[in-house]
Amino acid sequence: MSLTAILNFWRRAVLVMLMLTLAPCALAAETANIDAALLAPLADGDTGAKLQAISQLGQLPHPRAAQILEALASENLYATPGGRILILLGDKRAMDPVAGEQLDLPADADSIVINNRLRRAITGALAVSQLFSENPQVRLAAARRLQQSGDASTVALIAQALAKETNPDVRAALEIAHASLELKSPDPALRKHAAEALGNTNNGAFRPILAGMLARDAGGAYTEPDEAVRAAATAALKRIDRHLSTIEWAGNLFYGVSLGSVLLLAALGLAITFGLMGVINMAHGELLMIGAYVTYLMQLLFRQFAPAWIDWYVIAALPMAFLATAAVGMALERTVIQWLYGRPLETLLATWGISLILMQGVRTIFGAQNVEVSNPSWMSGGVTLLGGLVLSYNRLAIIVFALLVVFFVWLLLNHTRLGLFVRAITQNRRMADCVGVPTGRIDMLAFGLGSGIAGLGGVALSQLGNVGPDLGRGYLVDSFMVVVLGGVGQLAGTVIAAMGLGSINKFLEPWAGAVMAKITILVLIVLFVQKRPQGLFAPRGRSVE
Amino acid sequence: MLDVQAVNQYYGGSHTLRGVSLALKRGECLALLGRNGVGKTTLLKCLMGVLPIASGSVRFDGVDISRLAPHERAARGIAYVPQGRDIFARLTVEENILMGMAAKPAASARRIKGEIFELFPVLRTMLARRGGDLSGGQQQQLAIARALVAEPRLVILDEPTEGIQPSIIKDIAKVIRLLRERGDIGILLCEQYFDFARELADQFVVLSRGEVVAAGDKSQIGGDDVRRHLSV
Amino acid sequence: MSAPYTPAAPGRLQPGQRLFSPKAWAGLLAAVAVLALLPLLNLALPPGHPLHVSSYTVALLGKFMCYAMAALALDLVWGYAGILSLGHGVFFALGGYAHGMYLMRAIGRDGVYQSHLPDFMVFLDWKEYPWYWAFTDHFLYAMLLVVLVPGALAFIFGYFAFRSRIKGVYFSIITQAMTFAAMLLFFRNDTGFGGNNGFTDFKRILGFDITAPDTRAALYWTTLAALAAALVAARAVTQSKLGRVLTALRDSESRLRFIGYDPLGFKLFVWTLSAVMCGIAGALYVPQVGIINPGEMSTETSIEMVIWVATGGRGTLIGPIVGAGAVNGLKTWFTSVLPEFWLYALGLIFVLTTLFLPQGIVGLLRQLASRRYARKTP
Amino acid sequence: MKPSRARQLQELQAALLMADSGSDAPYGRVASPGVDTRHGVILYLEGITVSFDGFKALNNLSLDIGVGELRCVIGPNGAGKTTMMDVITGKTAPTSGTAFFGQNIDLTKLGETEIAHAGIGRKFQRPTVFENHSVFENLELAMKADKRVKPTLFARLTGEQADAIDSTLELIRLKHEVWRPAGLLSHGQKQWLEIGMLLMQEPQLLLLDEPVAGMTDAETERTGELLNELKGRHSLMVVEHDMDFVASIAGAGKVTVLHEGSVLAEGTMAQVQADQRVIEVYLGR
Amino acid sequence: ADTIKVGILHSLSGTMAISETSLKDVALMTIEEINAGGGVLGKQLEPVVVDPASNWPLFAEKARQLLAQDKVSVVFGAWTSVSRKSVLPVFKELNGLLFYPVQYEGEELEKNVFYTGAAPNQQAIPAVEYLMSEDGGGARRFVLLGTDYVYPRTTNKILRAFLHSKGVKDSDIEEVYTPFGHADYQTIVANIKKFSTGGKTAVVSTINGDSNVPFYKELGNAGLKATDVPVVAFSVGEEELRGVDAKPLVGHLAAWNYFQSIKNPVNAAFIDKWKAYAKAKNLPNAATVVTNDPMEATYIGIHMWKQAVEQAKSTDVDKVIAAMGGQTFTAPDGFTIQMDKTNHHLHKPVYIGEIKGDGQFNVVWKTKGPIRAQPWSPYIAGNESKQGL
Ligand SMILES: Nc1ncnc2c1ncn2[C@@H]1O[C@H](COP(=O)(O)OP(=O)(O)OP(=O)(O)O)[C@@H](O)[C@H]1O
Ligand SMILES: Nc1ncnc2c1ncn2[C@@H]1O[C@H](COP(=O)(O)OP(=O)(O)OP(=O)(O)O)[C@@H](O)[C@H]1O
Ligand SMILES: [Mg+2]
Ligand SMILES: [Mg+2]
Repeated sequence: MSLTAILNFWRRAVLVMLMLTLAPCALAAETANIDAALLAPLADGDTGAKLQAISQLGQLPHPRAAQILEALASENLYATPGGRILILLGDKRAMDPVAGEQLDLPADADSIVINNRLRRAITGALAVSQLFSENPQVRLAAARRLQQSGDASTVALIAQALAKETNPDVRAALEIAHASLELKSPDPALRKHAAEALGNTNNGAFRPILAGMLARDAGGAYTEPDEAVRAAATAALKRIDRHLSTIEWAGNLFYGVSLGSVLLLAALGLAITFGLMGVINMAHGELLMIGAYVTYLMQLLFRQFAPAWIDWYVIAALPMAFLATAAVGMALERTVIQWLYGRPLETLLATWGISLILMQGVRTIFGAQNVEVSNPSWMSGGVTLLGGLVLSYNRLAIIVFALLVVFFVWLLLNHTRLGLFVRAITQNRRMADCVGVPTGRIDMLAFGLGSGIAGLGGVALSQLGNVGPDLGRGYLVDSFMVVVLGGVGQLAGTVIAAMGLGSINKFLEPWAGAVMAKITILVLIVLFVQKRPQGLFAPRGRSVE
Repeated sequence: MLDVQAVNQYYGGSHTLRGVSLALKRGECLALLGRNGVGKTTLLKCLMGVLPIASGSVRFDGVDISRLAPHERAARGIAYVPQGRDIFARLTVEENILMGMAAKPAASARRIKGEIFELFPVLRTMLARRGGDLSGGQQQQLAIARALVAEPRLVILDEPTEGIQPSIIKDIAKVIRLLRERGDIGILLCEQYFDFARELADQFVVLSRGEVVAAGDKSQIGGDDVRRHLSV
Repeated sequence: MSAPYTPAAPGRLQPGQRLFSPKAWAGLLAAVAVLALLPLLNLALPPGHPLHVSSYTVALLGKFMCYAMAALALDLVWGYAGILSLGHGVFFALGGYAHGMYLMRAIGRDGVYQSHLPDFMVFLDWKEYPWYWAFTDHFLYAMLLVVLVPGALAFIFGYFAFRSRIKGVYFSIITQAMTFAAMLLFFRNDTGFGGNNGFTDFKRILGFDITAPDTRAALYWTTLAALAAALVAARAVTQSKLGRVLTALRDSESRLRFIGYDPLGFKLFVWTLSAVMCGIAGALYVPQVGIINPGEMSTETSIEMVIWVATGGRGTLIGPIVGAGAVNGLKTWFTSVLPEFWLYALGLIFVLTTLFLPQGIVGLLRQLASRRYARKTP
Repeated sequence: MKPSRARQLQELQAALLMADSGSDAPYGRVASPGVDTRHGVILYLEGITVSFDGFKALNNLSLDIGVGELRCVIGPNGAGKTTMMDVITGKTAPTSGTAFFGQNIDLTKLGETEIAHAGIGRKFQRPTVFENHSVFENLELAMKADKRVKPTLFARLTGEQADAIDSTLELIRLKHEVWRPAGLLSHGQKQWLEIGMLLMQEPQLLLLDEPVAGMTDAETERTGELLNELKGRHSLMVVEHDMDFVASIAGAGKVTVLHEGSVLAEGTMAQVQADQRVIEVYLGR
Repeated sequence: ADTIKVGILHSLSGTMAISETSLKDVALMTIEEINAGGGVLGKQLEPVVVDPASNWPLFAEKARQLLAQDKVSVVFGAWTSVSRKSVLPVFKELNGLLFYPVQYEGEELEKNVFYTGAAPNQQAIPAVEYLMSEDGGGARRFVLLGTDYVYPRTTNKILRAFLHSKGVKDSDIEEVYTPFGHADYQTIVANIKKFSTGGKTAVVSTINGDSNVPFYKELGNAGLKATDVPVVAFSVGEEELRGVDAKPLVGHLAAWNYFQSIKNPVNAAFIDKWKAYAKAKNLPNAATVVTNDPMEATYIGIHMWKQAVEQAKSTDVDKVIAAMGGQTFTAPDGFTIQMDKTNHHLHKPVYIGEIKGDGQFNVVWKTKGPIRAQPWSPYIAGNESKQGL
């Protein structure tokens, strides 16, 4: 049983319960019965007929009407060859909405196919009925949807709803919805008011309507005849535009920071294995990849054994990915890399070989194709700020996570002796040995740590993009750039470089385009290194020689 | 406490140490003398375990340590001041000194004991400076400090006075004397500064072309035999 | 990044002494002779003949020799001057593109759209050649570009990088940035080099049918001659006092300044020389493989070049040639016999080479030779 | 033993002299724009301050060295002696102050390479040689020649140059190690090799930072002799902590004592050794 | 020889392995099927698999090896246009035969190649027509979003010309390109959102390979639903969706000539065969294998070649080419499709599907029957005169 099915089941169950509790007050509505003939076009009508049926269902004040629409939207409405319409309740159980009885889903019943047009119609239809829902949240969402619809036929309904509405948020939303319809009113004062109201929303969605008022027709006459209304529309447009540019700016900043966190997570492990230990670790990308595949495996495990906890598989994947990649890293260190210290360029060759092997290994085990890793529900979607800027939860989670990992690394490196020992070893392996550092063990631990961090990065990356054998290659160059730009061996430098690269990229992209932005960034890196030949935080003085 | 028997060492084809034997007792200072390039540093490296020996044995407190890694020897209480200082250039002075205590458990290696700064006051003022930025002499002082904070039972010093100002050389001599007087530490001192060595040594060994050509106690150190092996 | 790297054999040669030992000369000439013979065996003998060499083999070897030349060029900067370039692909590709421009124009009106413009330009509605395509219909001018374009890019890039004293990994990484940026640039259709398809479907070179066996043979011989010349030139440079300055540069650049050498000039010289050599290799490569596209500028390609050098033996000149041949030969072989598992084999070989042949294949051979020598003269 | 050493020294002197006079011959094009030493001074340091993040390694240091003078500089560890040499050779840019080579060459405006061309050579405190190059190659690289790219590419070792290398090898006693990589030499041998490299450079001003550190007494003595020979024809600045050695080369010449980045005392060895402040901060009681 | 050698030239490593590996497997399956049915001309087929490793010059080398060394009678392979372009000269020079199974940008016709994938008019144009239709949402503004290389550039050029012909103004078309392997679509999605406030908007995506997943994830999380701004993609099929959580994508579209969800007996058999093969060969993730358009095209190609060989009674390239024209085959896409006599492309039906939560497609629109390919798009000036070979 898949995740969707479970969720749907619960949604369904809650809905049914709701219906039952509402049943007494909806008694009056019971009279208007759901008619099989009304539903028939859903099964075999053409699009027009289906649209009509949906619209009728939307106006039907029957609780099951909404249920039918919802089922249709989520592809849970079935039809038998005989034209009987059934709502799938989950687990092969179905309900006949006409009779209201439950039965087993007949084997020959088929899900009713809908397309985007129908889907849109369903949302619209549901919105109208939802305007009168008990739940203010539902009402609010419905009102918001109606703001954009511009369907004049709803104006009476909105007015009706507005009259009853007590919740201030919903009222405000309804007023805007009303205003957007008022724009079509013949009364200039109403139109002016509407334009002002729309301007106050700061919502870019109203821009075209307002701009439309200022447009001229072929004869040179304004669409909006009234001077004062036009002035109001102009002011409203300005206001919206100002707001939009604020949003854009804030958006770029957020996108920059979020891209920066991704780069940071991709690079942090390398900051240890390469920055601190001096291993030109070409297999770094593959360690990221392993982290991502561990996430995938955890998801499979959860689906199999703990479907109720599926939303938390990512959390569980963190320690597992850390341990798994750390183990791989330590194994590599002991078998290959430990013989190559002091010959950094040879590490390039060997780790390149390792990366080929790891990549092909994953292809053999999991196939060359990507595997599916889905965002847990708490990481899907986003929060809307400033009325238009969507900060998606997975990005937010990754920013927070990146900061946590940086903190963790910082703690380990600066508040345990490990960091000191690692730095001492890379600077003078022999002397570190002489003062009593068990170099072999420290190397192994440090490489394991770097690899483990890469694994954590892999978990994060799995939430944003592909999980496939090539995952690592895409991040390899970027990771090296970040580490080098920050100054090899400088944690703070790595953080700043990642954030800097991310932000510059995102501020460049809107006007240069993604391709030129990327090229520009690379050129900037080349130029920057001219100014700071040892990276951002380069130690200076005698000690560097 | 230290007993070296017939140690041979080769660099590729060249036979650098030829059957070197020496013994050092607790509370004594042994001076290792010899011209440039005779193998003094090589011998000390073999004792520390930085270089493997081809044959022979090195025993410390009666245990054969000739196959142990340097850090295992450090853990047994051997500290080393190498020729050329080998400061961790990009660690701060403080971190360099902390590294000296690497062989100790972490809990007892958090703080640096103040005594060391009495001997080398400059280091206290430069704790935050990077080791590599120090002047040559300061680095040498740091190297000695790093060895002493380990509270070793055997100190191996390879030309500790190189590049150090005269007044501090006197101080270092004082410290070595002090350590020797404590009686529980062995000191192996390789030194070109003859007067310094003579002043501190209880025993001496002269190397020439990788062989022990003369050995004896304090009283014999000024003898012609020794001088002959030290002049060009 | 100054790896404690010791040349496989200490330079026993007195400075200013001959280029190769007589034995080495003999070996070199023999190798060239054998390689030169192969196309003849292909042209002269019928396919059934036991000594017949298939045209596939000849084409393959021709390609490998181009790779070998690129590896040789890389060894000059990496093995001797210690400058690790992770961006040599860009020089290779630029040389290839420069020659490719000529080859595209040599197609004439035989393209799909029968225009005087290359197909991709017709397709983009371009009516004229952009300015940078001017004169590329002249072979000699194109050859000049083959040398000048990679050379100029290397010179400018090198000048700024070396002047700022960018070293070690920092240099490596910005060369990577350079090639990556170039790749993205060449991927764009608007850049005027055919986007990611690059140039292909060449018809003729200097009026000869490019697919004719004897044209192929001629290209092969040209490549062989170029490779041999490059080897001798590289050897001459590394055996000169300048070669010793380069290795000194690799080990301790600042010390070199204090005795009066300005590293900038030396680095720039060898860097540019290497880029030009690489560009020539690229130019020879294009007519033989029949395509040049931005893939050659990908970071992977450049890293692979480094791997050829390392596998063959860094700082030995002959090593990179051997390495390029060996790695690519194995790749060719593995991709046919072990199509699904060849990456394991190749990866394993890289790992084992580093672990057990730190001086590469040539280092191993030298070691074996000196051991034999030692046994003979106890 | 003695006579042969004397002969070597003579040979070396001869080589150096030849180079001095024959400025037209093979190296014509490198010839530095002539150091103007009309006032008899080869090096002026005037108010030099070097500070590292606020710490003043040199503090308003003024010092000058005459043509042909052998100047000993002593001072406590960290006094700024090496930093001073760094400033002279262009490794460190002074925060303020001027440094002139002769009357006319402003050292603060030149890079390391140009300064070396102008005629200043340096031996570092820690021996720094090209570890992967043989002893011979180290000397060859250091040898005075046109050190630009093209001449270097086509350089051929002339008989004279080979001889000069040979006699230097003799002098630094590394004849039997000619083809060993310098990295494999012992510490003392590296010291000698670096001195040899310095001599091959034939500079007008030689800066020697602790030349005898790690040498045996006998070798120290030999070095002293060598420096004494060079005195007069070349100008030298020697930094050492070995007082006996300093006394032996300073003779009646001036010794400068640095302390905390500026000159603490200056005078003959005897005067300086008697100075209470010097005893306090440097010599110890 | 008692076998007929058949070359399979698909990348099994490198960036393209993700798409091409399954084509190799389908090809092997088809060959096995043919062999089980008695082979061709009474001989068994012997597949020669090589790995060109997503490296274009290596494609040329391997093609030469297959033709010159291994002497294969036909090669099935290549995915990207550049790999096809790279091997073309080799096929022409050695007079080999290549079957190319992937939709591409057209503007090409070679005697030695049979194109079993779609030309732009068999995929892109119907898709945009659909988006403009009432059912498709009546889009009036278009974002043409692609990876910066030839296929997207060409397709978008054709689409732009097509949109012009439908009266769409340039100000209502936005062309956006991203580099290969681009993984950060935040800005682009934000821009699409902004652009869509200007009127009914649809996105035509020619994003290549690995970039699709980050794009769709971003789209989903930014709250752009298919009902607001539908995205139609030409490179996203069942195989690609296997690697994605398809739920946020529901309602977005793809245009192909085949979907696994098409219901007919031929397709059912094809799917079963593939599933059984995957299980028998223990392919990775055998339990979840799917079929897709290029796989079907590969399958058709091999069968048609077999028919042509049998008709020509020879594997001789020229004879087979001559026999190929007019071959018909009852394909899993539900029609008996035909190889065009003159342009070496298949007549194919076009389907538009909406993504479902399970990674399959709902067919929401289809052509009445197979349509003829126009490799030379009439929307590109100068192509009018070009038709067949
Ligand atoms: N790594 C090495 N490989 C080969 N030979 C070496 C190596 N290190 C030192 N040698 C040689 O071994 C001999 C002994 O060197 P060692 O450093 O032990 O001398 P030393 O007595 O310490 O001299 P010094 O007084 O100059 O420090 C020298 O001839 C030196 O050239
Ligand atoms: N880059 C730097 N950053 C901070 N301090 C520095 C730096 N370089 C030098 N110093 C400090 O400057 C002072 C002068 O150092 P210098 O090396 O010149 O001393 P010195 O006189 O040569 O000493 P010694 O006799 O020990 O060689 C020292 O205290 C040193 O720590
Ligand atoms: Mg020594
Ligand atoms: Mg000093």
